[in-house]
Amino acid sequence: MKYVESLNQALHRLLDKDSRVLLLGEDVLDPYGGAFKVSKGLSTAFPDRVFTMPISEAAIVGMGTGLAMRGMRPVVEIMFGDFILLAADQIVNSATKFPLMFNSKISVPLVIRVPMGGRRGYGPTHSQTLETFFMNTPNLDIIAPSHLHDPGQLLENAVLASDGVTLFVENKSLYAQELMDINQPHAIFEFQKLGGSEDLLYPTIKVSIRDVEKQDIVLIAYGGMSPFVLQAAEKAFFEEEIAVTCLLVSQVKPLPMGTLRRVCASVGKVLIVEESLKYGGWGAELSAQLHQSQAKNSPIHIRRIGASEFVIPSSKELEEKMLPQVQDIYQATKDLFNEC
Amino acid sequence: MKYVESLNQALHRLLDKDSRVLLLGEDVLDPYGGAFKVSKGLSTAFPDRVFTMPISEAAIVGMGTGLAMRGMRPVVEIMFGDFILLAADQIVNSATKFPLMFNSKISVPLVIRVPMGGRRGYGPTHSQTLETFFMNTPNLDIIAPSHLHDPGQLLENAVLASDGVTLFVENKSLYAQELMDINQPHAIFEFQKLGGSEDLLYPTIKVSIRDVEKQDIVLIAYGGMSPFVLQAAEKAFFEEEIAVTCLLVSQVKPLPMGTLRRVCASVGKVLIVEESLKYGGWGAELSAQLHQSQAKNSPIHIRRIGASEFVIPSSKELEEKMLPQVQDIYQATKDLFNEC
Amino acid sequence: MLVNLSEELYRKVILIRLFEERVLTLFSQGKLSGTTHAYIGQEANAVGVISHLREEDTVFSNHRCHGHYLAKTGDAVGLLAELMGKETGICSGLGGSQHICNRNFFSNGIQGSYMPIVVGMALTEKLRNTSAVVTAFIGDGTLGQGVVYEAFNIASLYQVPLLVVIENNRIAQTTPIELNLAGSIAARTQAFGIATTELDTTDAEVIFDCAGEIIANMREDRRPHALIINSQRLGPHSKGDDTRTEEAIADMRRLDPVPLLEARLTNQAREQLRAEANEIISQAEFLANQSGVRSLEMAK
Amino acid sequence: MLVNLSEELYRKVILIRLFEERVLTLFSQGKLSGTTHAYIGQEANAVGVISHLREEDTVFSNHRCHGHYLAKTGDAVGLLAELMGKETGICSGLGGSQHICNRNFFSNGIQGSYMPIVVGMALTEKLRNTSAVVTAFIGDGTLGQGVVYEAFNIASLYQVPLLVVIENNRIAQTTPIELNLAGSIAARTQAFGIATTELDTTDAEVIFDCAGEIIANMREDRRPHALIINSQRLGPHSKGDDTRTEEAIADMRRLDPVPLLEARLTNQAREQLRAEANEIISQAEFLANQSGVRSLEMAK
Ligand SMILES: Cc1ncc(C[n+]2csc(CCOP(=O)(O)OP(=O)(O)O)c2C)c(N)n1
Ligand SMILES: Cc1ncc(C[n+]2csc(CCOP(=O)(O)OP(=O)(O)O)c2C)c(N)n1
Ligand SMILES: [Mg+2]
Ligand SMILES: [Mg+2]
Repeated sequence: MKYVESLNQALHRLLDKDSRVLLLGEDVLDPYGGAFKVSKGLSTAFPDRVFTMPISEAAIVGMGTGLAMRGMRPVVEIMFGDFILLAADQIVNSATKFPLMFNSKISVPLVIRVPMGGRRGYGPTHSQTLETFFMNTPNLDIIAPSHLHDPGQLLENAVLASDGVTLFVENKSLYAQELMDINQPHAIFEFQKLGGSEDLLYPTIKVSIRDVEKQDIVLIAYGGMSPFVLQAAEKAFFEEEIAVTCLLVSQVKPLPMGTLRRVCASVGKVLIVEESLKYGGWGAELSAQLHQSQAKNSPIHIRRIGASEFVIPSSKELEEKMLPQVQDIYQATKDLFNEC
Repeated sequence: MKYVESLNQALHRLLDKDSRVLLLGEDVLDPYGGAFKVSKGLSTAFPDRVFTMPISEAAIVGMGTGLAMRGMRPVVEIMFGDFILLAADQIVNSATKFPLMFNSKISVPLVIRVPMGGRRGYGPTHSQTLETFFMNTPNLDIIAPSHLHDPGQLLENAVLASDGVTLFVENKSLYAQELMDINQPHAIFEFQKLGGSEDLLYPTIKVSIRDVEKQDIVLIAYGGMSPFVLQAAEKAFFEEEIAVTCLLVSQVKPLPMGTLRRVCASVGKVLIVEESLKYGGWGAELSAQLHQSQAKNSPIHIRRIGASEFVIPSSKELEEKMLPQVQDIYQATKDLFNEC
Repeated sequence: MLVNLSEELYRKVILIRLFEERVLTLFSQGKLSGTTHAYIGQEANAVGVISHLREEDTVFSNHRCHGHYLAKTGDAVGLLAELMGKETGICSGLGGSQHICNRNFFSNGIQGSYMPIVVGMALTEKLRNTSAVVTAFIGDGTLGQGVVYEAFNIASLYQVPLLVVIENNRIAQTTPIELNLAGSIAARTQAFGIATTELDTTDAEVIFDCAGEIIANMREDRRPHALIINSQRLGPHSKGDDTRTEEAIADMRRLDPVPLLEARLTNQAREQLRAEANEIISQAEFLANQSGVRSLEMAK
Repeated sequence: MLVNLSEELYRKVILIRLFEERVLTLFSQGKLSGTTHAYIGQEANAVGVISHLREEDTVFSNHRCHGHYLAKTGDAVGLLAELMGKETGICSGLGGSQHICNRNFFSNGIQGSYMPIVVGMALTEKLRNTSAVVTAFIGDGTLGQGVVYEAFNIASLYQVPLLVVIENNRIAQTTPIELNLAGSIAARTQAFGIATTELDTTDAEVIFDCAGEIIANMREDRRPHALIINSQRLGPHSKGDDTRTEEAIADMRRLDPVPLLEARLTNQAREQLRAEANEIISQAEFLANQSGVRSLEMAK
């Protein structure tokens, strides 16, 4: 099953099983079914519960907030995640703030779906990874399934099992990707689903080189970077015999630090990989927390890779130079292995 | 001279000496002169170049962008920094992006003044420190003078010496504060202005305990936290004989890493203090970079203090529990001193 | 429905007026801190409209929300305690003057930001086939905010039972409407296909009658409506920040809704209702002073 | 001014039409990647309006900007190279189809976001006492964005020489105007006090005449103006994403601005101008293919 199908089916299930679930977004009606087809078929099956919206991103999020405050379970689709900044005030100063400032008198169970990421040649305003903008928003969950997760299940969790605001990040480059079944044996990797009380709904997938005991380096990544880190891990192992363990996080915020710390502490070398800007990005907080968690005599060496401080060029060739590639991750892995 | 006077006089000078300088903002006209009086007197002295604006924060920033693209040097005032998120799209997807995506064919010399910070009992939507939201915006400078800086001079630099977009952060709690003249001898501290090529316009002030050679801990802070860290440093020295060096940064982004690294590397213990949310805040990137800069056998131990993950309560007593206080900094300094 | 309409409206109007005056006094005595935005002069709007609302009808208000809140709930105790930052406050001191929430009443301090939120709330009422209406209060200055028009458009497209009360006091903080607003307010709401009524009065009874008809219709036809009330802010924007001339304000005072209603009451009724209101407020102050501050422990 | 108006307008219209068709072909052949938004069917708008603009007049456009750009600059070479991501592209491949900048021409891909920016630009012209006008093109769907109204309001308050051309093709991506827009477009701009002209035509000459008068006036009176042009998008929104029926589109084709102009030309003029346009485009394609990709080295 493809990533996009998993999400689409989950929305069908959600609308089917819970009458509080509603869908709002631009161009979501059939036959179009949304710019990336995640909403395909929904308006046909549930004509009264799928609402096409004008080009009004702030109002789309605001409407979702109002519906949620009155007991609905709205899922709003932002056509391109780049447009989420139009709703930044709505997210920070209303949706997430109301439950806190109103002393928990109300809840806002709202899911905001944001297709993020580049690699499609859409250029500077249609390719960004902007969820990191919201890293210091209290009371906001940021969730981003990889192709090793069950994206549909995670979406269901966000819609029904969470009572708060969720920014649900779908990397555009994953939509057409076949999901990887981590319960099937794999030629190179072995998989383990990690999670405790802090990340129950949104597990982290641990990927290690099959039948290899040693672990030299931990790569931490999420969402659209997942296929890249797996390839880099494979390459590092076969070309350099570096044993890389990948942690594919789905709970981008709050960081599942318990889970991550346990793995990182024992390995001691960590490379954080993200598609968003490295500067002030996701890895910054993660690095700061990992640093602070170092035990007295076992230091952790942390490095980060992310997009460069620039716009995302339209030209495919130039875009590649901006965003982290397999080769970059592989190189940084080697460097870290040799450096510390 | 008070912080607010320094800014106000700088605006007078700017309008006086450069006809490209314009001022836009809500309620900036005399006799009111802006909510915090930074714009006082300007509309009287320069009636044709001070523009009162409707309650349209996105458009205020957008207008500034358009004026700047046509060769003006606009300074726009956002009444409360909390409203800057209404202009997030304007800042990220237009003002800062144009010079990059248009291949440097144009420049956008725009200064956006944002009064940030709490401690006035204004509550959840009028007390925040939101500049950290923009930490991962390429091509944006974030500047925040402390009361040891010359705020007016820094504002002049941002308006005339920079050709890019500057988010100029004024902590509301500093407005009424008397500026400290670092060239005057001080009973307890000695001062040094640091800066190299990367932070020429916006220096860092180094504050050490007078006549004390040893340095136990470096406190790094900016803007509104500056009076607090100085008090904590004083307390730590007199009560615990911990010699604290404070680095008061004014160039919040890009971080003046050369300057900071030099001081931190030699001391080895760093406490980063910020008024914005610790989680995903300014200190996250700073910590990540300091960590990565550690030399082989001289580790740096980094700790962070910031606002809690919550809203800023209206009640003064509750607000105090949310925001970092002298006691918190003092305690964290002691802990770090004893811990590592 | 009401025994004596003038008396019933006055009961609420005078409670709001005296409450706001007490709040300003407490501020000037240093017994309150933070901020407040007095509703003085506009009481007739809140009372005239909200008197028609039921428990299940939602009201969303702005920075100048005390009047709306008192008209909807009568809860002076919770409001004053909230202003004082006390545990017994409506939001236990977290929200303060402009961020309150009690049952179906809400307010927020970001101008205009809740307009799409009320559209979502009104859509819920429509989907659930209730007869409830959602009412939002905004000021003339807030018509500068773009999201307001996004909300107008969607409210009209989906025909939701949203009443937008635009309190046009011809000023925003210190800026007169001429410098803030081009064109006309009524033309703006109408341009989005929203039925619009404009009132030029500070008479609570006139507002009451007009709002009654609008709201009764909305319970049937489930459509949005805009009610523009041209009125006067008689006090400062917040506290002590009035840049208008004494004369200008004196002029407005001739339309003060309080004496306007009082002229229709017996001396006895007036005195009694004033006394009752004062008693409620004093009691609220007493209770708020009794209350402590809630505990809050958070990592920094 | 022009020897033969029909010919001069057709020269530009046909360049845009053939350029856009070539772009779609290149996409279908896999020779272009990323995205594009064909201006096919709306060429008369760009040509009719922009033919009156001078070098110093600024144009700000949106995702569907190729036609506006070609009408303003005639620069097919730079545009095609930009679409191909080449170094010789207008922005050396950084911007691509919807983010271009050349002298006083700009476009951006966030709908509506540049409306306050053009107000700032137009204010600059006013302050500098030039006679330049600033023109912004937006679509009907973009009237959903709140910031557009913030800009209308300020443009009107400060009376800046901003011409807002609203190209109403009655569709936004796949959504018909009835589902996106309540009330009326002209009522909206007028509600903000902006003089408004509405045209129901795809005839470049009619648009030319009307725009000429508006722009000439604006050079004198320095006031904002809205020009609504009801027109037709004959191609897909982007490429191959048209959800409308064949019949609906065939119906619209009767108003195709190209044959409308061609009917006024001699066969010879028509063929010659077509040939010239094709030549320009082929030359542009040739040059773009010659160009390399710029270097870019950045830390990750
Ligand atoms: C988004 C935003 N911008 C600015 C402010 C600051 N502010 C608070 S009230 C006010 C004036 C509001 O005017 P109006 O809407 O007419 O309401 P009134 O105060 O007259 O009741 C302003 C500018 C704010 N709270 N929110
Ligand atoms: C803020 C924003 N929201 C959504 C989009 C995606 N989008 C691009 S074009 C378009 C439709 C625009 O419709 P209209 O303004 O009528 O212009 P047209 O395409 O008809 O020329 C949409 C929704 C966008 N680019 N920007
Ligand atoms: Mg007002
Ligand atoms: Mg359209």
